[in-house]
Amino acid sequence: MSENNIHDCSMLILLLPLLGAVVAIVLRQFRLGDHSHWPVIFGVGGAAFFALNILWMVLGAEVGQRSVQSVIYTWISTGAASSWFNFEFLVDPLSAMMLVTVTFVSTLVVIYARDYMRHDDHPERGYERFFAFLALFVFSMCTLVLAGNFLLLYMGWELVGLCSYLLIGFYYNKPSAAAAAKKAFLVNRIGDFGFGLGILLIYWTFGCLDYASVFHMIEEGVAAGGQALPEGRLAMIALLLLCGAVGKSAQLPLYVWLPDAMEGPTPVSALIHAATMVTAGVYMVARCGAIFTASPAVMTVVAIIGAATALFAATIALVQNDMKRVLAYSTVSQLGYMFLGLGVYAAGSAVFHLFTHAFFKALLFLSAGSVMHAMGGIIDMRKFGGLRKVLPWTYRFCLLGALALAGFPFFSGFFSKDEIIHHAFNQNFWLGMVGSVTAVMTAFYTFRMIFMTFHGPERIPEGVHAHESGKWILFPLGVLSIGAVFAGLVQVPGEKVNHFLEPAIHQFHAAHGLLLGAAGHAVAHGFWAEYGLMIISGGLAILAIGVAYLLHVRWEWLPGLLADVAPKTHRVLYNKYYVDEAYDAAVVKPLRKSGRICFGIDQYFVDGLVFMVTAVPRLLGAMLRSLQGGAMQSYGLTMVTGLAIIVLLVLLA
Amino acid sequence: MLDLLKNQLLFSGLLIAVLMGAINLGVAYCTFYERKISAWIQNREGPNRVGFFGLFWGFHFWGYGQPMADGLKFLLKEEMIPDKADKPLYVMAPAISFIVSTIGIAVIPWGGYLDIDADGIVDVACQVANPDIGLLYVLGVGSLGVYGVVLGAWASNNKYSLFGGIRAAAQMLSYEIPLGLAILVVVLSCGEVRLENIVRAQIEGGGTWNVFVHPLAFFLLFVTQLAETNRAPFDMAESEQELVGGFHTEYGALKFALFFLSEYTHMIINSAFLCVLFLGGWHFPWIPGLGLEDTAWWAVLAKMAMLGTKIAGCVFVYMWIRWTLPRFRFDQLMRLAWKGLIPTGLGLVALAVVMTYFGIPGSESVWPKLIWGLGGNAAVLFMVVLVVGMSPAGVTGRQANMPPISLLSPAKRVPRADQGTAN
Amino acid sequence: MNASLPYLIYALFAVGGAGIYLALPRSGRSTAVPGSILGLAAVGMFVAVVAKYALPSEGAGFSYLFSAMALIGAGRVVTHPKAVYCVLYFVLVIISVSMLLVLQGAEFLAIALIVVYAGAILVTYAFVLMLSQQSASVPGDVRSREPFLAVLAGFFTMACIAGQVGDLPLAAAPSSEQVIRLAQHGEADQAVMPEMMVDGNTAAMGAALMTKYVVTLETTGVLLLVALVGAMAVAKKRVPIEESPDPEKPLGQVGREAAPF
Amino acid sequence: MATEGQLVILGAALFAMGLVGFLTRRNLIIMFLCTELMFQGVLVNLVAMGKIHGQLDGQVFGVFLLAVAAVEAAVALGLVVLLFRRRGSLAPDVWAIMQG
Repeated sequence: MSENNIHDCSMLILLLPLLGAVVAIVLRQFRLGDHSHWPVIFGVGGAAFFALNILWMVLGAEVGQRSVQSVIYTWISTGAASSWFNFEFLVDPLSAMMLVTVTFVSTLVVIYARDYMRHDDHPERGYERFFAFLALFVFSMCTLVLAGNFLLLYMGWELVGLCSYLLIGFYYNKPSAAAAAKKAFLVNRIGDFGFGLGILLIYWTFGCLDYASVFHMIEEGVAAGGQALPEGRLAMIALLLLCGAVGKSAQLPLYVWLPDAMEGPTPVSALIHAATMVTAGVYMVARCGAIFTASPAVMTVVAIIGAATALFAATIALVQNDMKRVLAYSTVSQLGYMFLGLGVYAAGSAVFHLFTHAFFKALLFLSAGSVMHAMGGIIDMRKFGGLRKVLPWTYRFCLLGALALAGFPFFSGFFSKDEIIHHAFNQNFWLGMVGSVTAVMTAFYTFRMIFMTFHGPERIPEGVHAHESGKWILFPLGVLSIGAVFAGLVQVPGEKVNHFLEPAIHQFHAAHGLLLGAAGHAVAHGFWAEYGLMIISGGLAILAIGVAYLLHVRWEWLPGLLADVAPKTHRVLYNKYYVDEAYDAAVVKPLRKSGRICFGIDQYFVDGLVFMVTAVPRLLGAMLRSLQGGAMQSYGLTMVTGLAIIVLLVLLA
Repeated sequence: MLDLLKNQLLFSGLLIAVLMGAINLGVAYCTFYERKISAWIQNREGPNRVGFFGLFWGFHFWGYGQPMADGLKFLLKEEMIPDKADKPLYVMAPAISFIVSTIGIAVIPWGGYLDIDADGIVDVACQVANPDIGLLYVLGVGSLGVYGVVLGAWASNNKYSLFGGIRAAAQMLSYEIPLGLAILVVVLSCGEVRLENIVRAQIEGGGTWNVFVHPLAFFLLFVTQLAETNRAPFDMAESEQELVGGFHTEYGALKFALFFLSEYTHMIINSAFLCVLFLGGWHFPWIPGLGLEDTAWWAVLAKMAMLGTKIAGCVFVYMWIRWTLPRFRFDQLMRLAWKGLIPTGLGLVALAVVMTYFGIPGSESVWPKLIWGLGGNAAVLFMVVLVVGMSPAGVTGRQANMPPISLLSPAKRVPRADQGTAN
Repeated sequence: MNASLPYLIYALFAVGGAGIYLALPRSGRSTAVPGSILGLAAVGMFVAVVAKYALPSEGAGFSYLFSAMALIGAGRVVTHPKAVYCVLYFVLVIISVSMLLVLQGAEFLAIALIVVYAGAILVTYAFVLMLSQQSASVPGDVRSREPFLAVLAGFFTMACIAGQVGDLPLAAAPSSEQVIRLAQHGEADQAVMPEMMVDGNTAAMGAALMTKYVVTLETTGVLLLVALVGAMAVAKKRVPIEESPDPEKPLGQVGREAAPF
Repeated sequence: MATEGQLVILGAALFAMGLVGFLTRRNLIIMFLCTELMFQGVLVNLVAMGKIHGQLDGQVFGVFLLAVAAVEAAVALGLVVLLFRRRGSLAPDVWAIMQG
């Protein structure tokens, strides 16, 4: 594997989308207008091509040679050579796989957006702005993934946050979108604050920020200057980093921004909040496995947060009526799975789930967008139904995505999710149980959505000309559905993905001797041990789909009855456990009140003091004002009078 | 009697008297010839009726009595001052105009030095005054010429007069610059500001008439003098088609006559300067008796006649141009001055400086001067034409609102409608 | 040198100042006649004082004449209510000063003064005046601002300075012929361009400008160029004509709104 | 007292009158004329002083003074025209307001 090639490809992956963004914006002056998707498609598509190229090269390299660190230039120099911060890239199996996922899905989303945004009849379309933001987002995400040290990682991290802010608030004159953007940004700030502190603590502890040195020192168990690591320092760092991951990946305390972020255009939802941005946290935890695995307590926290999030979000998704909102909570829930996977030392499985999830969730979001497109912007599932005749292709693609999400046997989601549950059971029975229950729920709410939307009697909102979307929209759906169906198969004969990722996340194994493969093999010998869980969870998924069919197609009266039977439960779930209200009461309102108090102090006490100070020049000014009437001849007269006095003094002296 | 004349002061006084009479007479007949020449150019007779006091019945002297009759008419008409006019200035303006245009004769060398009693000793200069700033005096007096026009225009309290006055002021200020540049070329090539010496430099040694060395400067000076005298094609100040009568709309009788006189006086004096600066003054080669050393009274008279002939020729060209060329539009006139004449003048000054640096004006032979001068002039002309040809012609006034005339003329650029930020 | 000379000069300025003060345009009853009489008296005093204390010299009569013309012209510039007449009287001042300069042997400067001032600057003033102000005088012109204080301050200062004229090294001042002669013999240590002085003032000025002051000359040329560009930039600017905020009360005498061509 | 002294007094008088005119007249153009009058006073003084010291420097400075006067007139008159177009008046008082 040639370093130069890797280096060049990395640069191109970064620069092509950036160039696309710049061209789209700059050429706006030259009336590029309705064609501004082309530079971005080429930019992001080129990035995808080179990402595949990198993956190819990484696959072709020797197992021990698969990690390449290349320095572009020295970014910040703090004097000592050891503490230079380089602009450096780290290409290894993990980042190669992430890159492919990100750029591939992004390319499809950009292609999809070409038609979707064109028919967007919003008053301020900002066509080229949208594509420029998309390209900028891909650039940011690639920076994050390729980063070879924590500082660059942090830069990508923040850039991603910024882009998500811009894209969620794309319809900036829509108040709810502006509020959602603000919310996303602020909630992310909370996480990023912890993340930033974590990075500072890393630097304080180890005196350097690049992955290789830091992980090496952790393996050696030493801090900067060869001293012993302070007690609990690694746990502290891990917790702080986790804080950032929780914010970015929408885990339990800080997940609230993600469902609201559906205010952005649907391609944005698909791109940022399903496939790529929210996976940054998962990626980061996987990348920093050495730090996390060094403190088992934190790993437990990760697992518990993941499991709780998965269950919690799934329950909310059960009763939501907004198609995109169901998908949003499902995303939160699936991210919870990934964290669960990370927490049970199955980082490979987590990343694999990330990989498959990117395909089917993007597919689902885009299908939802297609439905929304056809329904003239209406997304409430109660308002339409039986659309499978009207939108035949969208229905087919969406069904494939739903099957993958529900974990239907031999679809991609089935393999990856099952692996995580498998590892969870290995770690702790209750974690496994939560995973299984959530899987059932997932299958249920997914098909609830499908049945409500596409089955039953045909209902179309008034005044909407429902029609199947064009080929620009259907093509990405088709490609993604292929991924959603078959992406899981790369793992099947002998956990290839896990082995591929091993060198990158070897810290998980190295720290504990818990070699992933060994752990799997330790309990997985024998047919039932190996496949029993698969069969059971596959069966459960089919069962849940059947229940959803019964409830929402056969006995349509039953869901309402259920809601009536347990009104409180339904209301709590429907209102998302009142989390937003709780935050409002616990955080926002007190803050606002204290702000008002501070404002009062500032206005009456501080300003009063300042005013007393200003009163003196005011008085002086009132006295001297007559000297400055603005009439130049008065000035002249004053000047000449002064001259006369001076002349007189000189002559008399 | 002759001894008395040997005093330069008294001789100058005599000269003033003679010249004033001669120039006034000349002016009178200039107006006559103006009409004759215009008639000739327009293929008709012109004034041919008025004789002298009815002498010689039936014989009209080809109309030569006409100027006398005109003068008499001006004298006898009623003097009228408009009610709202600013009276002192209204009266003063024609006087200023006439005085300023007349006093220029003071420094013109009419005929070199005069040896009255033929004793071989030069007695007096045939020149009213010979200050060592002669040329600057010309410039100074010329620059005052605008006052008569401007004040008359303003004092008339008439809109058309004011337009004429403002045009005249702008025009005269603008054309004074190329005028000064053209004169500067002469100063540099002769190394003198004394008019007498400038004539001498064109005769003595390897000297030749400046017009042969600096033909472009001659042309420049001639054009600017046309403009300074407000003669066609530069008579914007009194363009009667637009402004009734320009700055003298409100004037009549003798005051108008003064403006009229001053215009023709200006013409004659300007021609005299043109001859002195470029055409060798009173000198003409190959004619005996017109040299520097000829100071006898008859030689001086011949020299004065020579200069008079040259002046008459120049005045004829003035009139010829007036009845041949159409008038400029005002913006064209300004553009000609600022974009055509001033750059040319600067180029010529640079040429003269270079020539001075290489010592060309002081050479004993004529040929280096001619070669350098003509070659340099050709180069300057070439460059000016090149630059002027490259600069796009400004489209002003009505032209801007007219549709393109043909496919060959550049189409007007259609302003792009603001398409907003729809895309 | 007479000790009473400074006091005579002070008196001269006092009388002149009083004359100017009275002659300045003012609302109410005009005091122009006593003002003019006082001013003329001051001019007469000036001539008398100069004649009494001056060394006899050639052309003194012309010198007095042109000085008086300059003073009267300047007085009228300051006091005349009509701006166009101010310009014309200023031309009179220019011509008088120029003649005085000729009498001093500064011919080049004299002609330059006429060409630049009378020929260019004042024509421009007249031009602008015509463009902006059609009527002979505007209300503001016939009422002066703070005349007493201004006259007091201005004339007091200048009287104090002019009173020092007796301290000038007048006795040592050579005539221009003396300067030339001294220069020819190399005895005038401060005479500039001595050999050039012989050829006349214009040549000497040319030599001085082109050798000792060549940098200053070039700088002045640059200054003129900058002013040319600046004037163009200022003049080309199209400004909207501000409406008077209160239509009842115009901002001032409104003349023509645009150039006539 | 020679004629140089006369010129010095004359210059002072011209300067004083220009100063008074500048301070008292209510017309921008006349005010500028009065500054030119002050220039004249200075010019006369320069020549006189140069003469007293037997130098040409005074006259040379007079030439530069002329150039400066021309510059001042060009720019100042341009500004006056601009101001006049804005307010339709030549009075300096309409510009006494501090803003705009």
